[in-house]
Amino acid sequence: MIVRLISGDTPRSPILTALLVLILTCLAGAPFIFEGVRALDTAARICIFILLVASYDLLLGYTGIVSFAHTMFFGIGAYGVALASTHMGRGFDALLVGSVSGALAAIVLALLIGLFSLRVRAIFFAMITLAVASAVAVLVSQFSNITGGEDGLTYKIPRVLTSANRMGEVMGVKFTGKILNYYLIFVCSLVLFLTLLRIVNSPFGRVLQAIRENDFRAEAIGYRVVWYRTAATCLSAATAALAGSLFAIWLRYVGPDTTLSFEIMLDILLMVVIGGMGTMYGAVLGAVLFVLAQTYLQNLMGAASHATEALPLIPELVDPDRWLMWLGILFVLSVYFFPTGIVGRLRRQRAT
Amino acid sequence: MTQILLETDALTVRFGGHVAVDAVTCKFPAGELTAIVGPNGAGKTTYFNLISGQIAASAGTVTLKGQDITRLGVAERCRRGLGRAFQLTNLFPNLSVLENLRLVIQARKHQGFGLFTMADSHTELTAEASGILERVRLDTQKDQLVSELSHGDQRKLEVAMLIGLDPLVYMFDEPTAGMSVDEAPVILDLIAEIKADTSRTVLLVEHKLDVIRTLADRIIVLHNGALAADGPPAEVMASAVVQEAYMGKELDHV
Amino acid sequence: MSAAPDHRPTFADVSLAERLDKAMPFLLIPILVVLGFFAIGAPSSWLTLTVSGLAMGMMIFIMASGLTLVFGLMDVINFGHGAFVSVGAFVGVSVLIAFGDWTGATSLLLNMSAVFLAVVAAMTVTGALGWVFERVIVKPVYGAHLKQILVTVGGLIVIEQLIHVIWGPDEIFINRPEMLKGAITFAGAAMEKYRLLAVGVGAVLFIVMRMILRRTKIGLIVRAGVENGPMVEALGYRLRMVFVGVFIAGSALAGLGGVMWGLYQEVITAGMGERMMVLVFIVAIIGGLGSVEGAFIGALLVGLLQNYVAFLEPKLALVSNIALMTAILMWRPQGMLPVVKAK
Amino acid sequence: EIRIAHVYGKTGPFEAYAAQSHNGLKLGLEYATGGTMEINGEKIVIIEKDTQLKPDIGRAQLEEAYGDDDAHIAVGPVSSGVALAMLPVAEEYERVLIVEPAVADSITGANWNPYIFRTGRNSSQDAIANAVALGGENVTIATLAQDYAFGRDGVVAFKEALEGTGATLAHEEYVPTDTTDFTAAAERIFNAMGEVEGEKKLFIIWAGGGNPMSKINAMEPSRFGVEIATGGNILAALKAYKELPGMEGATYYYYEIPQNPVNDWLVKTHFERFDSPPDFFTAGGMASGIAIVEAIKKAGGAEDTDALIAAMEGLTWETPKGAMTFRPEDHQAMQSMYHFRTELQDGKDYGVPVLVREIGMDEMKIPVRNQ
Amino acid sequence: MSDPILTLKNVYTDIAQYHILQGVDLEVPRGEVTMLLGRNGVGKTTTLKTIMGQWTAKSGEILYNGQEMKRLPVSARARAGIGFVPEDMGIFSDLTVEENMLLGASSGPLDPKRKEWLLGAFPALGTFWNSEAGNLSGGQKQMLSIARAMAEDRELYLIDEPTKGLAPAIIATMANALRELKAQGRSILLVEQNFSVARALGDSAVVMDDGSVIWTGAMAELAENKDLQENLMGLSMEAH
Ligand SMILES: Nc1ncnc2c1ncn2[C@@H]1O[C@H](COP(=O)(O)OP(=O)(O)OP(=O)(O)O)[C@@H](O)[C@H]1O
Ligand SMILES: Nc1ncnc2c1ncn2[C@@H]1O[C@H](COP(=O)(O)OP(=O)(O)OP(=O)(O)O)[C@@H](O)[C@H]1O
Ligand SMILES: [Mg+2]
Ligand SMILES: [Mg+2]
Repeated sequence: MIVRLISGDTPRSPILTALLVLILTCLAGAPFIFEGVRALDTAARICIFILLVASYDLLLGYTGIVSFAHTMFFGIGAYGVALASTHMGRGFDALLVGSVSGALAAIVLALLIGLFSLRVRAIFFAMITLAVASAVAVLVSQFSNITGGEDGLTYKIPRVLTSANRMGEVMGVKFTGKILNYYLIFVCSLVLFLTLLRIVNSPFGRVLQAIRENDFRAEAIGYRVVWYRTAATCLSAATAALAGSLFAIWLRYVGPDTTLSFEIMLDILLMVVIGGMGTMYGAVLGAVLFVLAQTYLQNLMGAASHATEALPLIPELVDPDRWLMWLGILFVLSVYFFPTGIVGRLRRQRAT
Repeated sequence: MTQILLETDALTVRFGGHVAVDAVTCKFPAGELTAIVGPNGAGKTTYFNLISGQIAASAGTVTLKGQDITRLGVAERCRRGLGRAFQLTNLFPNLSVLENLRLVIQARKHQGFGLFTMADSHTELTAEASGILERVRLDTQKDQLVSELSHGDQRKLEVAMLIGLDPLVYMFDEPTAGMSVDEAPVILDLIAEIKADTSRTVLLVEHKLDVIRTLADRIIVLHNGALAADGPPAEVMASAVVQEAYMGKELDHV
Repeated sequence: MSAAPDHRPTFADVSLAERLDKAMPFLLIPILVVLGFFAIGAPSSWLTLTVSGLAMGMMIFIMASGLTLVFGLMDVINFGHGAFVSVGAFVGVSVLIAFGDWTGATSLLLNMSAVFLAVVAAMTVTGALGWVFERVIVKPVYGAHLKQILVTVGGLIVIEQLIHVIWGPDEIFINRPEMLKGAITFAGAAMEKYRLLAVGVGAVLFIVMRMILRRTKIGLIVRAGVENGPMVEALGYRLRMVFVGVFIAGSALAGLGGVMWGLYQEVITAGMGERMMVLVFIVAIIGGLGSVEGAFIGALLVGLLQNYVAFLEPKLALVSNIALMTAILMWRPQGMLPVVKAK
Repeated sequence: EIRIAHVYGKTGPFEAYAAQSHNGLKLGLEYATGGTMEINGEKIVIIEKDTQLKPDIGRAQLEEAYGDDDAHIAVGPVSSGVALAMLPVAEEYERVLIVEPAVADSITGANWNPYIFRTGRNSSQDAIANAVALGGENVTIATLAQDYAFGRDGVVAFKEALEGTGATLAHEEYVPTDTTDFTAAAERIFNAMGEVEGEKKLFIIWAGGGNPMSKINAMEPSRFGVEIATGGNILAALKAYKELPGMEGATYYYYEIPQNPVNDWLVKTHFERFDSPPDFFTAGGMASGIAIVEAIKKAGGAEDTDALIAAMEGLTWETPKGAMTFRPEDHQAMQSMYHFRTELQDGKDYGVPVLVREIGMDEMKIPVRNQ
Repeated sequence: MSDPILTLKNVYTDIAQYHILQGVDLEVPRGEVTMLLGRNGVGKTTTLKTIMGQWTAKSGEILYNGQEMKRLPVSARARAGIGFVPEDMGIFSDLTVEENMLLGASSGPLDPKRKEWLLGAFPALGTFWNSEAGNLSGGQKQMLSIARAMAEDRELYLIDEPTKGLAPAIIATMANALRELKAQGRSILLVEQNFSVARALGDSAVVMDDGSVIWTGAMAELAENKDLQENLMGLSMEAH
């Protein structure tokens, strides 16, 4: 049963299995296991990023397409919900309409971009998506009467999903709409993640892998590579858009910086690479690690700089204000230490 | 008269000014093995590329079973029955041997767009793939990654994939190149077996004359892109053009 | 010795259209300038826009030249290039501030000496930084684009943060040397003096780079080394040294670009180089990887087009670069004058 | 104890502004409590939160400040985008958020809620002050602004305010935010202004990087009789004003302009502590610090948010910029602005803004837009 | 004859965790063609790569002109006068034929006389002098690889299966070119599957099996003796 649920794609490493179970448990019980708004926010963010990174892995790890436009699709989903909620008023219908139309818009755009990949080389395609994504970000800030420009959009979601909705106590924790909202996100992410897992283990997924390995030969044995690439791009875009919708529901705010920026694109890239490309489970580990680091690194550094106060130079380097520098170092080191990602490393360990 | 499976009519390609294949007109009937010989750079591989669609023709047509396929893409031609093995091995290196072959059979059965079934639940593909691997004696290595295979085994897989595709037209480009004396016979036997099927046709590019002598029903000679000779092996091998342009003087007499 | 039997392949004539197609990239700029003239109408505006567009193109070229070596030839996607531009600007500006007397004097000689010193200092520092960068960050990831992106972005962040540590978080304003302020007016058109300097520097750089790459085997060694490093070594070349050298040269050129750009902007921030990266990549791509001529033409096209479009329809200025890149890649998928084929 | 959370972009592109704002806040609290850092015997605790200049993080940090750290009042942030994302959190947690120094009109406009106060100036105040400073009979003005909400709103407010002054607006030019070459924009402006008679001014509204002023100046607008004008800025940016002696405009703060005891203390203390004059955002930070202390004193404690709001509405308090008042309708602090002219002074490597005239808060009709 | 130009003594080479060469001993006499023979996968290519330095010898001695080379980097060995034609040809496919040849002459410009000589042997290269090497036919690439190694005068040439993919006529001219090199006093270590080429060119022969040398002697002796061939290489080479 469980094996069918994960489409026969077992983790193939005891440590990895343990980690995944741990993560799943923590996320499933987050409101009850951890205290405070920060923790819940982090858990929600992790769920959403797992989904987002997994959808990118479908593109990068399985199909071998390097695209920098992934945040664009994420943003489209987020703006879909935001715009629907602004214009239709708060309500579940707005969330639904927003998510669906966001996903559809993402598919249409992905189709256009996918067709573009017909003509240009992989690395140029990457650069084109980079340029397109930055152009979209600029356009969003330009059409400020629709999108709220740089300032973004703030809107309301159904009251049932906000902390104003108090539903009594469960296991000593005040069960509010916010927790309900969290579970909405958790369940949606889980279902979509399992769907992605099924897709990469389907006959279609195998063709994608073949294309990644050798697109020339894939074409020569009768697969129309462009169609598959386009289909993968569309699927991945639609999933990213849905992740964006969830993010919008959680945050109740969208803006170019939170959904469209190149920085997020790089974060996604890093999560895929740290986790392990082409493994799906890598997305889980990468997202968990990175979001945790992003959230708590600064606090950690604060503590470290406090502890090293007496020493020369060191407190300055671990000053919380320099956390970006350590993030940069993290970028470099993670590529060194996990050339095949954490999942690759764990699986190899078992093999030898 | 047997059916003409493949036909090229005045097939030409130019690279800049260089005419690499020059108006080659040729018919390939079913049940025959045609060897294509010619000096280096004569256009043999390019001729294959034109037939299988890897490069676009500047002029002329390719006809498969009476249908003009000149404007079709590589994948489409393959789906209609043109199968090709490559001069340099050209596989999916980080997938297993079995998976390589399953992909081929899956392609033939048009199952690539199955999104929500599990690939491993398609046992009929696995069964057929295993059968073919046994025929080329690769069944013991079927779970190994292709990149871990030895050169000779990769060549065998190359042939196995063409068999899995089960095309109407088989095209081999120097299948035994770099293969040692004890490995080559396995491949040659397989080719002979395919040739025995009268609904198929085989095209073979080779430089080794003894291979050609044993297998070919007919030889065509390409020279500077053009068709220089076409006929039964003995006749073609004896012709002055082939002697002079292709074989040169026998090594031992230099 | 006995010659092999000679096979003369058949050669047909190359048509005029094909020959014209080859020369086309070089004709684009004159064509654009003429089109601009008719679209703009007012000759003085057209002259101003054309000269300043060309000058802007030159400055972009200076920044892109290093990338043409590192990205185009060596096939390394180096986002750190942006950080080198910034470092170059900060070092150069620090020198200029230190030589405030020289830059403040109304003597062209003193002014230019100060600028020259700033350029030398900036190129030395960024070159050295490039050396460290290559050894520590880039060396393990040759040939792996994705990892290059990640590690060089990591490097970019670290260098930008170090700029904050060393020079503080404030943006630094700098005034140009006295003699480079203001403009020369000619036929109703104003041409900034500084831009004329940029034209000179860009042109000299272009010629020198072209000569070095034409006359020496360095370009060949790098291109061959990217494709098959062990073979290049087996032919007797010390590939590592060549790679390191080229990387240092590319970084030093980024430093030069930084000084030029900083003096143009008259305000420098740690993120200034990063912001130019997309544009610089666009130039390297539309020019064709590894091609100095291509990058040169590409940069001038970008500069001119930006100015013309911004004058005619400011709203479109935003997308003019991307439209240009898309159009050129549709026309020539490998860029205008590719020396290296994109993978 | 009284917990005050400063939620601001400590790291990221506006690091410099953030530091100023934070120093200002601390100095303000110190000044208003007479150095004790206690109000009615309760200790003030400052909690710092870094938004990293990202709206989603800002929002999470504010939630954490209110929810986990139980802060009574929050102050910040630098960026308008981040501020807008934070506004609903204040409403949800029913705690006061003092916005400083983000400027977007909509913070105290369309997106306002009763828990929001702003000590910083808003875009309208800037625009209107500049209109008052620049406008006059027989004056023709062209504007150059960034093509996004901040720029366009600024021009709209400026245009409205200009109507009363007798000046005419001849041309509006918008360029993309990341523009580095202003030749085309300048040519368009010169073409539009060339024929016009009388006094001609080009008003530049620009935020963040890029430096259109000196670039356009290098194209010698004087050929067409056009003078450049712009608002005030941080000290570092005033270097660019050196090229433009005599230029006029309106500014929010320059440390030598306001003459009052609070500013005297600020300048003196700042020189002592940091060996530099207080800057643009230091003054604002200090104003918010003093406002907090005054409000808590008036409300008799920080626990009861409703009381705090009631105390703050209409509150008038002393700041480095003189008296400010939170107007009850939208909680925007009304304050003076300064009409300046740049001068070159010995020993200063920047164009010094010298006071021409203080524009009092009554002189500027700042629209209320939160209905 | 003087001392051998190249001597391998008890060389061991590992690739990853596999032990490939297990004590190779061989000598290349100065001014002679030495054939390196053996079935597929016995380690011939690995031996050449170990000499060139592309694989590192774990132990043993590699003496070139009497000097130990084991510690030298690849490029230094090449500069010491070793030319190399690898099994996979190592063509720089993005470069033109001309540029490939220029790189072949690593210590200076391409000598016009030498160029003429090589184009005489391989006229196809002259025809496609300015074309991209990647577009050449399989056999033409092989010719380029050989010509590139000879673009400059080297003392010792290591050549790995140069005849694969070549048409018979070209094989003959290539053999001639190698003979001319030998006549100029150059030494050659040649790996070859085509026995008639081996017989026509070889002075001495070294036969490998399973990572070590199992027979060394005169080529003529091996060519005469069919039983010996069958013993050493599994099959009589004449048969194929
Ligand atoms: N893409 C291409 N661009 C330019 N020229 C090409 C291209 N492909 C092939 N050629 C040229 O066409 C000619 C024929 O090449 P082809 O590979 O067909 O030869 P071949 O007969 O297979 O030779 P070989 O026996 O050496 O493999 C060669 O001269 C080659 O240089
Ligand atoms: N990169 C590698 N990794 C692992 N094993 C290798 C590698 N390269 C070669 N081998 C193994 O080393 C052994 C010797 O290979 P080598 O290429 O030297 O043989 P060879 O004698 O040149 O054969 P051939 O005649 O086929 O060229 C083979 O068994 C091969 O499988
Ligand atoms: Mg061929
Ligand atoms: Mg070998």
